[in-house]
Amino acid sequence: DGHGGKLKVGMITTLSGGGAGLGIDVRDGFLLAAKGSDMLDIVIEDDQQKPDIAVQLADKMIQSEKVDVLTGIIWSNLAMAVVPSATAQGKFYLSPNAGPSALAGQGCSPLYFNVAWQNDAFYEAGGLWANDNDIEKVFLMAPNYPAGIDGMTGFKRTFEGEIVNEVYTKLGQTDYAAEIAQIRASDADTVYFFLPGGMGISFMKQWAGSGVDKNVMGPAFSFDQGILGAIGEAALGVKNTAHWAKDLDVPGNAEFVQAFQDEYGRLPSLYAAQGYDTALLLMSAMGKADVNDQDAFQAALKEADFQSVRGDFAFADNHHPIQDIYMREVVKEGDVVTNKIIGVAASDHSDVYGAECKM
Amino acid sequence: MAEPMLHVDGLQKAFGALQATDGVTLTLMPGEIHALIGPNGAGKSTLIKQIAGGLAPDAGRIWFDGREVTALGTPARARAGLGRTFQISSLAMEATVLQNAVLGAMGRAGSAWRFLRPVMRDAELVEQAQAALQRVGLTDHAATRTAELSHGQRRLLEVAVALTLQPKAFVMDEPMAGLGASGSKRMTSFLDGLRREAPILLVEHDMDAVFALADRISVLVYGKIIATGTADDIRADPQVRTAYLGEEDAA
Amino acid sequence: MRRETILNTLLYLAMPVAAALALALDEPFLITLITRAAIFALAAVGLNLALGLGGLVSLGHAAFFGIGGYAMGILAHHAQTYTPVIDSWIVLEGTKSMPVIWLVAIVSSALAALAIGALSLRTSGVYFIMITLAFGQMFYYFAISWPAYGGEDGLSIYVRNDFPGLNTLDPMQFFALVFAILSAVLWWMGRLARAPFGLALSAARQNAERVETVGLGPFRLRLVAFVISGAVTGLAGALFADLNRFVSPTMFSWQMSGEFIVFIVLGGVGRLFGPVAGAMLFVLLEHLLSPVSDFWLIYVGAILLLVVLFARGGLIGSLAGREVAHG
Amino acid sequence: MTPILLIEQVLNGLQSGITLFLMAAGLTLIFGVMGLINLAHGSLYMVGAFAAAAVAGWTGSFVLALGAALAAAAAAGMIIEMVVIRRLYDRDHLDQVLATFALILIFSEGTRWVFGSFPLYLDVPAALSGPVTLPGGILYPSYRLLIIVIGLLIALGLFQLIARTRIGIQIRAGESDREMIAALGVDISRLYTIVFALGAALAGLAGALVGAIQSVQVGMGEPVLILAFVVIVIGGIGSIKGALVGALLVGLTDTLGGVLLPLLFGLFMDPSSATTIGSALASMSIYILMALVLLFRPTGLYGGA
Amino acid sequence: MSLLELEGVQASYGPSQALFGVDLDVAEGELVALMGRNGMGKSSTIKVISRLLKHKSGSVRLDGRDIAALPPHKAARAGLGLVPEGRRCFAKLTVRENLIAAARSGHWDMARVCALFPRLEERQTQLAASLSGGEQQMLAIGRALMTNPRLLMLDEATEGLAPVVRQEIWAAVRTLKSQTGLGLLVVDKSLAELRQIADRAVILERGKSVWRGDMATLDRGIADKFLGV
Ligand SMILES: Nc1ncnc2c1ncn2[C@@H]1O[C@H](COP(=O)(O)OP(=O)(O)OP(=O)(O)O)[C@@H](O)[C@H]1O
Ligand SMILES: Nc1ncnc2c1ncn2[C@@H]1O[C@H](COP(=O)(O)OP(=O)(O)OP(=O)(O)O)[C@@H](O)[C@H]1O
Ligand SMILES: [Mg+2]
Ligand SMILES: [Mg+2]
Repeated sequence: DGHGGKLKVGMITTLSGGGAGLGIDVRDGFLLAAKGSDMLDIVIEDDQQKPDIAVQLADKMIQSEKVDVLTGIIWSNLAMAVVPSATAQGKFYLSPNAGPSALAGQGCSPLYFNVAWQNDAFYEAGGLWANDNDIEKVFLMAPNYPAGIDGMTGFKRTFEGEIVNEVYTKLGQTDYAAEIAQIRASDADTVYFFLPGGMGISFMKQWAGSGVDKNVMGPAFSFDQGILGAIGEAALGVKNTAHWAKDLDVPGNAEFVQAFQDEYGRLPSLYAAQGYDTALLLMSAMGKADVNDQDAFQAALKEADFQSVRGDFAFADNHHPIQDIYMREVVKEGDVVTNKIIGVAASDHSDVYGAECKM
Repeated sequence: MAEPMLHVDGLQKAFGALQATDGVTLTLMPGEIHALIGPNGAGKSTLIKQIAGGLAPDAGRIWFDGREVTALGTPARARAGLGRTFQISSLAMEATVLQNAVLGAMGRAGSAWRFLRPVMRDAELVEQAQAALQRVGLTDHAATRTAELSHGQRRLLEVAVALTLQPKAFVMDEPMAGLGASGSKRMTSFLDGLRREAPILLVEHDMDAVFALADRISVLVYGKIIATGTADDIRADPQVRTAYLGEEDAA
Repeated sequence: MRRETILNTLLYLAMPVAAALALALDEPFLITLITRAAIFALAAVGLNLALGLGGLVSLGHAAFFGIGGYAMGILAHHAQTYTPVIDSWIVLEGTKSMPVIWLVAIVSSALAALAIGALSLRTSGVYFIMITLAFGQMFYYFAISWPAYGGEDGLSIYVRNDFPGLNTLDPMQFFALVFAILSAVLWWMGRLARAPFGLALSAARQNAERVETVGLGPFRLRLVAFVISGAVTGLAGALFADLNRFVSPTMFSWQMSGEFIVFIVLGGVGRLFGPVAGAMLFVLLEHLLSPVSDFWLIYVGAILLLVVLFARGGLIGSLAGREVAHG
Repeated sequence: MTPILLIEQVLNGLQSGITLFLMAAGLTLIFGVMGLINLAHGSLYMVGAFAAAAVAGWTGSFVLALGAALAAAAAAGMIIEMVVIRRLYDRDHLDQVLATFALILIFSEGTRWVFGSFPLYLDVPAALSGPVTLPGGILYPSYRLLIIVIGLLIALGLFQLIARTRIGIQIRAGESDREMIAALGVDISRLYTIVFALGAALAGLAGALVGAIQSVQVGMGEPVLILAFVVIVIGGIGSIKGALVGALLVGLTDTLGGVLLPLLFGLFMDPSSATTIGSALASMSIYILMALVLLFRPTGLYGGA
Repeated sequence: MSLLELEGVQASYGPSQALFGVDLDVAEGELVALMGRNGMGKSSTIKVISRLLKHKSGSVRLDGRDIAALPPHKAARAGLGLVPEGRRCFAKLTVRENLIAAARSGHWDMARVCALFPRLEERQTQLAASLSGGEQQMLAIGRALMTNPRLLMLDEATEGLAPVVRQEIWAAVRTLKSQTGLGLLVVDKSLAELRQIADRAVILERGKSVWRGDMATLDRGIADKFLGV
């Protein structure tokens, strides 16, 4: 190829503004995996969490940098803006985060690989786990936007008990007194919520101060390492679903956690793990095929012949993961509030949209 | 007798407890200068505002040029031919002197809804504006930014803009204020000639000018007209002397 | 020739020259970047009519930008999925024809501007800033939570729309199209500022009472200005959506409105080419600084600050002298 | 919905209003009194929260943290007033918008540079962490009660300061005509520096108080800034009383809108679309409120002409 | 020594020069009239003294001290009281607040000012914006007096006042002059009044002081030439 035997990767991710933490983790995880290898030539740009900037950067990567593979996007709405046109222009895209349903179903593409999860995965696993663990009445809460509504739909898809109430809050809401009062007044035994970033932090702190005593569950996004540091002990005991945890006992994971800490001086998050896996996947395919031979490279990616820090990892026909999803609980280890795996919520989980994918 | 150009009937306006206009009835006949005098805070400017349309009266009616205008807004009254100057200069300060005058001419032409041709190349408008500036003696300053005019010069521009409208009647709120002695004298003789074009309702504290110009004088005190008459009648009125003139005009 | 005229000419020529250079160097992305600047410039030129000439500081122009964008998004989405836009007693098909989309974008954003303007213009000053912001936010939240057209995820249009005789996917041809529109609008705005309407509008900004007493209604002047302004920004929105082949609620966000204002102030308020200069500078800064460091926005902030504090009259004002602001 | 729950929600609305007032008070002071649009007010709120989080992390004391928030925000306010804001008083609103927009960028990214990209930890002190029982059996977080009290005290103090004291009069005079008040012998620049620092300190305090029950992160100031603008515009710019009333109105509308609108739509719609549409409308509700207020009172509830 | 002394003062508004050499002095207890046609630089001179306009050459001394470097508020505290052209009352403040905003203690206080202008007493709680023109003028004078200045500058202070009130103000000025040793610099268009009350006069023409002298020596010819009376 035109890059002197190297593969040129364009990483578009969020590096500035309030959402920068996720992008930085993905980037750092990716770079950690690529470190010491001279196979990858990586260009990184900041999308500022704005779709139009992401589109512009994708154009730049494709037209000016002439990258072979794109990756890095954190947010579904940015992915929706970039991925269809990037794959239409014949570029591979590996998603290290975000898996909107449109790209798993009708909008799937041979060149698009999701190395993280389809958006619904953690929620569906949450519903399954609730079925097996005597949870009967659930109060659902999420922000009123597609990711929130999709998430709750995912939970309802697998959960067999009763949904007592569903509340959709404003995106970016910071005060949850009203919702907490509603939860208190309801006869639910469990709150299941998805509130990304600062929203989740605010909710958990206020929840702790309210004295309401119910189970709390959610997807890992609200209880990731970066967020737990800000919530502190208020999060103890919360159950959350994820495909990875730092104590997951699979080959390579402990090394990854250690290496990440050595390199960056902080605990890795699941975003870092996803970034790490994305780079591993890419490098595994490089050993097998030339990126310019699209069909061969695609087949090599599809094999997923790498040691994921999540353990077993395979791609379904729609190029979305088949993987185990675990239930984690927030615990305190020494001074650090962190997650600990308490069981498997769904094994070999894959998404429901694959059937609509024709490629 | 001719129809009055402007007829105000039983006008009332209160600000809270203060009755600023209290049953004012007055007329402005073609060809006359009708001066309105009265102590500070008597309600002269308030009356002018109601006549010009900037303030809605509580009660009473206003006719202009044979038509009732009580319900019309300021722009409509201006289009009907009512030219006004303000007590405190009210001009487009960033625009040039000439542009201010052209704006007046545009108002007269009745339309701002033209979106292409540069207005300053409209020979007719510019000519009207220049003529008005010449009459008040601001021709030299035509290209000056209005903000750079001195206080007195702004007063003159006020009058010039009113002129460009070629109105059927003027209401002027203290046009002499801020003009020096020479300026006042010039303005006095200018207004003297202007009454032949259109009658003037003139609010003024400059008694030299008022006595020199006014065909009729009305005296407003606490929102009420307490006397109307010729200069001599008013000068002689003891009530007016105590309420307003003081011993000044004895001189 | 006045310095500002020379400067404007240079600025104007800079875009096609840079685009041609990019073409010669085979850097199509730079053409896209210039196109982006040109579209932002167009949006801000629209706003500048209300803001610079009319003194109506609208912090809600993203509403029109977004409406233009969604006009494109919705029509093209229905065209690519072969479903009608409206399917009841009247059937309306989607379309991929740019001229039709532009017309719809202009008309719908003008109507929105008419409604928003008629309500907002009752207020003035800071209240006006805030009420326009409020209307913008209403559109934003509506777009985020309305599921029919993708909500926050937005709408992807896979192929750029068509313009008779052009290959719009070719960056240079699309740029030419945008540049032609920008040129036409600039020409018109230049005339407009000096036309009777422009004089009256700018006088209404300086002194509404004065305008009333010469028989013109400031409210109507402002409303018409606001509608024209909204329509131009709406057109820019449709082009922006086509540039990205994507629309999303971020087009409605208040930061977007804020950026338009930034372009104008950066370039020079009330100057014909102010928004053009501002948009070009901003896009350039974004492009050059973002690779510098993770904290590159600090530099953007510092540069903006220096411009406001020390380059009064914006870029053009400080380069061309202060002779004539406000047309 | 039970009456008790409704009462509780009204209380929540009032409390969220008071929280907003803490922010709006400083803003209205600067905005109304000095005629300055300060978009960077949200940044001062953020500075307060970060200072509090940092100091609480080092010392473990919440009181020290609040003190640090006040001090840091006041100092930041004083510095930006003297370096930047001072040059903007006699500029038009546009220049102010742009300059303070630039300040937001500098503050946000600067904070991220110093503190990293992840949210910080700040919690309510243990003594205030639980709920108290109010008459009627309502459980209410005691920390929120504290916020209500502080908010009301600040409202009272500010009202006195602006309406009654000579400094307040001079400040307002300066807003009408800076040059004239200077020509009468008042050092308005110094006065403005003090006022700006005071406004900043209030924002910082709000940031610290609110940060303890919300998320301390970069960009936290922006949403609350917009809400605070909505509040003071509804109340009438420059009016402390207006800011208080506006804040309560916004708090109530926001809280009750989110709760009641979905119920309302549920009366004649299927539950899931009722939730979606109800919540969509609820997120627009305060903007609708603001538009309505301004349509009937173009200068806000307590704004002068 | 003169209270106030200007020598060869030149000043500009941006590129356009307004003052081309103004000489002027006012002694304690003295009333000096500053005269000239419209646009000749009277107000600009007053602004230079109040430091609202910076001069670019010449000198401005108060009590022999050069005040060129002082900011306006310091100059005011040194004893300058200004009644500006166009009144410039604080529109959103009440009458009372206008008066006390910049008050400094001394001879003049609320009671004395209200005694001078009873109208202000009646309207204490009304907003300045809603006052009549004349009432605003009274307020502006009262406001300046409340700062208890040593030199009071009146720029067109009787403009727009009813004759009775004007007489009152002239009477008040006369009182000020005789009783308090206040220096007064008065710009006014009424030559008749100034003749009776001013000690000396300075006439400006195109930004230059073209005539200085005792009021008594200002004869018809001079008035005609420079003031167009
Ligand atoms: N908007 C208002 N609200 C309250 N009072 C007002 C308002 N406008 C005017 N006034 C009061 O009404 C009275 C009449 O005011 P107006 O300005 O008409 O007086 P005027 O006769 O023009 O006096 P001058 O000769 O001093 O200009 C004054 O006492 C003034 O204080
Ligand atoms: N703000 C300004 N900017 C530019 N030029 C100005 C400004 N103010 C006044 N001038 C110019 O300075 C000159 C002197 O003006 P000034 O106001 O001192 O005159 P004046 O003697 O007070 O006149 P008047 O009797 O009309 O008040 C005038 O030619 C005027 O055009
Ligand atoms: Mg009056
Ligand atoms: Mg003057």
